[in-house]
Amino acid sequence: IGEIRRYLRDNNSIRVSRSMKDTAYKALQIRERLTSSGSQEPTIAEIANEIGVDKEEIIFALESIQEPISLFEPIYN
Amino acid sequence: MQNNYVIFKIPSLSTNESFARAAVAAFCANLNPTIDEIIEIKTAVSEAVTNAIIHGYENTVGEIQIECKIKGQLVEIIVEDYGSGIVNVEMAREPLYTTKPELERSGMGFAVMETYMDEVVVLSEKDIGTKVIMRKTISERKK
Amino acid sequence: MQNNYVIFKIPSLSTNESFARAAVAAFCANLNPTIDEIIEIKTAVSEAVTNAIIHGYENTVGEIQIECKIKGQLVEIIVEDYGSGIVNVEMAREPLYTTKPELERSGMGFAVMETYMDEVVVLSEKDIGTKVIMRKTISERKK
Ligand SMILES: Nc1ncnc2c1ncn2[C@@H]1O[C@H](COP(=O)(O)OP(=O)(O)O)[C@@H](O)[C@H]1O
Ligand SMILES: Nc1ncnc2c1ncn2[C@@H]1O[C@H](COP(=O)(O)OP(=O)(O)O)[C@@H](O)[C@H]1O
Ligand SMILES: [Mg+2]
Ligand SMILES: [Mg+2]
Repeated sequence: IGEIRRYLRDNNSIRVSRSMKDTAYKALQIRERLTSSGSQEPTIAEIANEIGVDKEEIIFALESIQEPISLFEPIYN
Repeated sequence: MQNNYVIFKIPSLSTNESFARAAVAAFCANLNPTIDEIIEIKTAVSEAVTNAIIHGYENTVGEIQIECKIKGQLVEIIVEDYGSGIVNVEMAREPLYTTKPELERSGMGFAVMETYMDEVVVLSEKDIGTKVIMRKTISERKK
Repeated sequence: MQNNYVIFKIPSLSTNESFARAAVAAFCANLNPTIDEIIEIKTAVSEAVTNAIIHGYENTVGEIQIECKIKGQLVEIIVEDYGSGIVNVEMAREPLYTTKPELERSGMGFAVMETYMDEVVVLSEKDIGTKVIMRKTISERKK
């Protein structure tokens, strides 16, 4: 546990909101790269695998870069 | 792929809308969706949750229950509130129909849910609450 | 920052462990924790959820309830199962104590929870279930 704590302390000052945004941008870059090279659109599992995080994390990370939907705005496309 | 479910309850605070839609989408991650399918699920859930917050619990804060059931590639999402209820569901579901024009509501929430989900069922009773059931099949993808 | 909570119920499938910790972490993200603090919370939740799955519901699948309450900068997480229960909680909490050495369990789950959270309370009764209550205060940061 001491080893785990020492490893963790290296990340001390970075806020999770920042790291979530980073994960989200990486995910979008990977999707862009795989789609433009002619392959089928990648799945969340493929992206998560490439970044090395749980697939649920990718989804919460993508949420963190989404503009909050205003309750006072029409939302449809 | 096993049957699975999650039921979660949160207070109807607008700050929880983002968490609720992301949590449902994250639970669906096991079905191996694309980012587009994730966005579709989040948008539909958002509409239902927003409705519970601003219409169901209009001037108050109450509990919203969201249930997500997975059977194979089928996901069923139920968003439930115990608030004001809808008097005339058929009319409420009509595109552009809104009881809050002063909030610049578009009246398109149900239309959006119907666009992004394969099936939408709305059960409601005045002063008892509203239950929105949405289903979507996520296509299988090669691993 | 408002008081807020979420309560989830999920079946005790190991596939739900990653969902549970990601969801709790996302809910706590509003408190603006550091990466360390989030990893600590996720690890503690993981230990409690794993225990519910492999000990609480050893040869079966049952429901796990996870509650996350936020009051200011304080987070309280409760992981509850309705399974086998712990006969001697004090003994179970001792580091290295495990009833499953054949699974190469380290017996360190409670030690990890106590290291990463500020307070851990374990309530349990044989054949009724187990409730693990963990609290942590997230430090405020300059805005
Ligand atoms: N959960 C709910 N509780 C009470 N009324 C609701 C609920 N959801 C929808 N409604 C009613 O149905 C109408 C249409 O909803 P919707 O299509 O989402 O449009 P909007 O939210 O923009 O008004 C609302 O204006 C409201 O009167
Ligand atoms: N939810 C639970 N239900 C039943 N027994 C439990 C539960 N959580 C912990 N225990 C008991 O406490 C012991 C110690 O748990 P822990 O410190 O996590 O070590 P480990 O899981 O590696 O055995 C377990 O071996 C088990 O006997
Ligand atoms: Mg609406
Ligand atoms: Mg353990």
